[in-house]
Amino acid sequence: MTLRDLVVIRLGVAVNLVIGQVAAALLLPVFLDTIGTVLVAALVGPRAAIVAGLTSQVLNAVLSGNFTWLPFGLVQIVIALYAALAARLGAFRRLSTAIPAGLLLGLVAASASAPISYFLFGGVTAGGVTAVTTVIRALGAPLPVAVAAASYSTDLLDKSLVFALVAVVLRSLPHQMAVRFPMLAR
Amino acid sequence: MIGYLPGRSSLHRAHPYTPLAVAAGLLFLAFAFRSPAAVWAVVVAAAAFAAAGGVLGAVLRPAAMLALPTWILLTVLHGLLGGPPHLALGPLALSAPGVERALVFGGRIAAILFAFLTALATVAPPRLVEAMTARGVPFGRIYLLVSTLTVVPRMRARVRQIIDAQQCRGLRIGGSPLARVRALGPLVVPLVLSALAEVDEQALALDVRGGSAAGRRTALAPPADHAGDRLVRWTVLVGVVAAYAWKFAGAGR
Amino acid sequence: MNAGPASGAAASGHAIRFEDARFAYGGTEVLHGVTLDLPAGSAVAILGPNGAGKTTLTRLLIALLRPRSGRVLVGDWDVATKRPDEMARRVGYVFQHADQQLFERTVRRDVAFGPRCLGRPAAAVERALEELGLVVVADVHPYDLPPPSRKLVALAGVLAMEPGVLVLDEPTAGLDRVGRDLVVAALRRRNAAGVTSVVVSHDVAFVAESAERVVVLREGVVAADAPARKLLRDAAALAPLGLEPPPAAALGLALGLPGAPIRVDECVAALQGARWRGA
Amino acid sequence: MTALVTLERVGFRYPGSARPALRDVSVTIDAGTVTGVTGLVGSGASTLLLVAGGFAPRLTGGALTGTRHLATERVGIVFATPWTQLTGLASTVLGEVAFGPASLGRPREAVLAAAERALRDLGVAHLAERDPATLSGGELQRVVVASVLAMAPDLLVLDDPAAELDPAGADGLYALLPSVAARGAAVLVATPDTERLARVADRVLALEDGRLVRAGPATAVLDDTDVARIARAAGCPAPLPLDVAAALGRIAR
Repeated sequence: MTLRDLVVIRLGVAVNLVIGQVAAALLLPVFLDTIGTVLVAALVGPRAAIVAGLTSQVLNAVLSGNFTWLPFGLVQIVIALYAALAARLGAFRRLSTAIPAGLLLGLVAASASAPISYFLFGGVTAGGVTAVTTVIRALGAPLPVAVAAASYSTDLLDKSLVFALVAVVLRSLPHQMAVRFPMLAR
Repeated sequence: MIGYLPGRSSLHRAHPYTPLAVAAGLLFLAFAFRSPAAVWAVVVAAAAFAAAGGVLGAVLRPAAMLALPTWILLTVLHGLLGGPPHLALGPLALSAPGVERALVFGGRIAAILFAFLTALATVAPPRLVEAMTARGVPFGRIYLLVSTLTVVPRMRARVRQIIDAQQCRGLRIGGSPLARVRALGPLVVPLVLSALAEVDEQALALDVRGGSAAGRRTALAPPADHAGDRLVRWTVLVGVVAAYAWKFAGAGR
Repeated sequence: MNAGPASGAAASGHAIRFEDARFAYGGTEVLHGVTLDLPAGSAVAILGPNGAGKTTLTRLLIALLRPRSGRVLVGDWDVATKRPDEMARRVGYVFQHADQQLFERTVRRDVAFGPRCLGRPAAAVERALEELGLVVVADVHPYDLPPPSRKLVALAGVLAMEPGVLVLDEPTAGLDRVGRDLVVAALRRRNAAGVTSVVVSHDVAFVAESAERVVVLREGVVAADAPARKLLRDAAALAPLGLEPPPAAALGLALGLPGAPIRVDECVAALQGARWRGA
Repeated sequence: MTALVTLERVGFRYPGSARPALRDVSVTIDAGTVTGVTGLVGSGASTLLLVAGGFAPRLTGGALTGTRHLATERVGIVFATPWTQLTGLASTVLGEVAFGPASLGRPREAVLAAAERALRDLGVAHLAERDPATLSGGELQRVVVASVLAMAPDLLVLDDPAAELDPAGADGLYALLPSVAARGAAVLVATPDTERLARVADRVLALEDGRLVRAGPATAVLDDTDVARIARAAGCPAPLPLDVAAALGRIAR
């Protein structure tokens, strides 16, 4: 891994850690906190994206104090690999492919996080998702179904927006910047 | 929420790896047990860990603030909405297995929070950097973990500045959901582009200061690693291995 | 996008009034009652050491901050009743690191972003590009330009909004002489059309070229408010700010040139008028 | 004097750019001198620094033509924005400055000695124990220069190093450059600030559209400071005076 890759990964992690501020300013009910990981996957590749995702998970815990999120690092690996594959297949070239790819990632990510949430924490994860879980459970759904449904509904919106935004960013890259990332040319 | 709190406790003076190892050990132990009593024994151990660092009081508040909402949700999710048999508690009927489950999951959360908040409060980041450098941890790993944290305040300031600047160009931060989603572009794209534009400068600045040097870096003030430190870390490792051996041998309950 | 009042529509400028304006970050008051009257069309520079409250003062003008007490008026608008995106109809604010706000794929599209948000005509975009010498790069990606040129793109984006008040924070940092001259010319042109300009800068030579009046802020109060021609020739007044008179003023003083010149072209005119000779 | 950098008919093109950023540049840079590089934005001054320092195309990509001979591998670089150049790993100024020598794996005492000497040379020894995050821009930029000098570079290149500083900070920074050269290093500094450049540069290179159009002492090359513009209008013949003191003897009634 070159120094430049390292600097790009740090940038991706930093974006993950601060992007919530934008969503909060706009009062949008999404995390967007994987956008840096997905960007690194598209610009540098899967290995760098995994490093970015895991680092983000650890630093998120350090910054928020909420270390119960640590086991969800596994989800970050899934996201990194999926995003790199999506980039390889050209999913970010158009919004019309990026958004469905993001929706699919939402399904994949939720499928990875719901079991962690269910088996390790009895259905409790990050604040908003748990509240949704409780509501669905109160409506009469069995607990595993409630956990899954809550994870899916939040992840679908979040990940499709993340993919759409990364597609917009990649399309907005100036030519001289873009040629510096060989991954993009593929 | 909480950061390093200077102090002179045994944890503050220990090799930085020791509190981290204890915290990690407590996390693994919390998941090793499935009975409320065992899990809460781990919570007590984690609280004792915090007390040993002299930060129990300081850690209690953030731990409670982080744990309480999830405890409440757990109580509702498992206690009120759980299956039979139910226990009557005044006007409420709580599910007995549900309460047990809530106690287990709630205990795990409490133990993890106590353990890691204590490590966070007692391990000084510069000492950790020195310890990792002395151990020959690759530069990239140290850089990503530590340097990223120092860059976050600047990135936050930049997000704020971009939001301000686009508002001053007439962008409305608010309005319909669709308008707010559309406002993401003018806010997110400049954040990423302006950061990417600095990548070469940052890589060059690291390069001229030996960032790509291959050999082992010099630690300027490597923290001492005493026999006691090593004993504690080995004990933690043995304890975790034993607990999981016991668990997978089918005695976890 | 924004259906605001039509009153702020282009061309003529707005007066600015600070009436005993105070501002505090949390418990610390950083502006202790500033009163200023800047008529429409004035060209004002704000000088002062770091931490004197210069940026706080200018941020009040576009409602990024609200005064804790007192009033700030832009024309007949009380900024306390407006959001920044509403103030943008009257006040064009160019941030110190304005290059960080660019995001469109061509210079022209980025310059057009502000006018598009405000629903203003696109003709101003071409005028702004021309004013700052950006026509040749109008179809280039802003990030394919060197950083100083990006600063000019950001400035053009604000000029294209045709605000009645222009606020510029350190607009010349990193610019070459050609860029500085373009900024000076654009400001003078706007002032002549009645636009009020407020410039925060450490660059005294640029201040001399672009301002008629200088307000000195120190520790949150107005320490001096004088014509630029007077203050910028006063080495003793500038020294505590870590500044010196600009070269043109210093040369004018040393040679005893008539008319108290502080600008390059004023010095040139004075030298030619009195038939000085260079050797 | 020994030539540290020799460029013969050098051209350079950035990746993805059709237009060369440098064309047919031949120049030598000597040890122990301050060389200024100036030109309008886009004239290639920054590129010349990267090429002369050996950073382009190694770290930037792109294509170099002609012959470049660089007599040293120890090259330092300083940019305008201090915050892109800090490692973000150190909690003290001393630690930040020591990062470079430490990454070479030199003994602890040698690392600290190099860092302390660099801090003293730049007059910022009193900041050694401060957290870099609490410094002003001017202080920070001096720390950046110290960090680079701690690596004992034979060639120091600076790209508009005072663009973000106030006048006092900028004067202070430029005043340091001759003392760096006096210790034997070659200093190469690019800036549009011809007034300050004229004060410190032994030699100035003027670029236009990627070509070297003039080279020589500041008074022979520069003609666009405010004072020079005024003197020209007064009919002064070349070489034009560049600052007020020089102009006084040259303009008379």
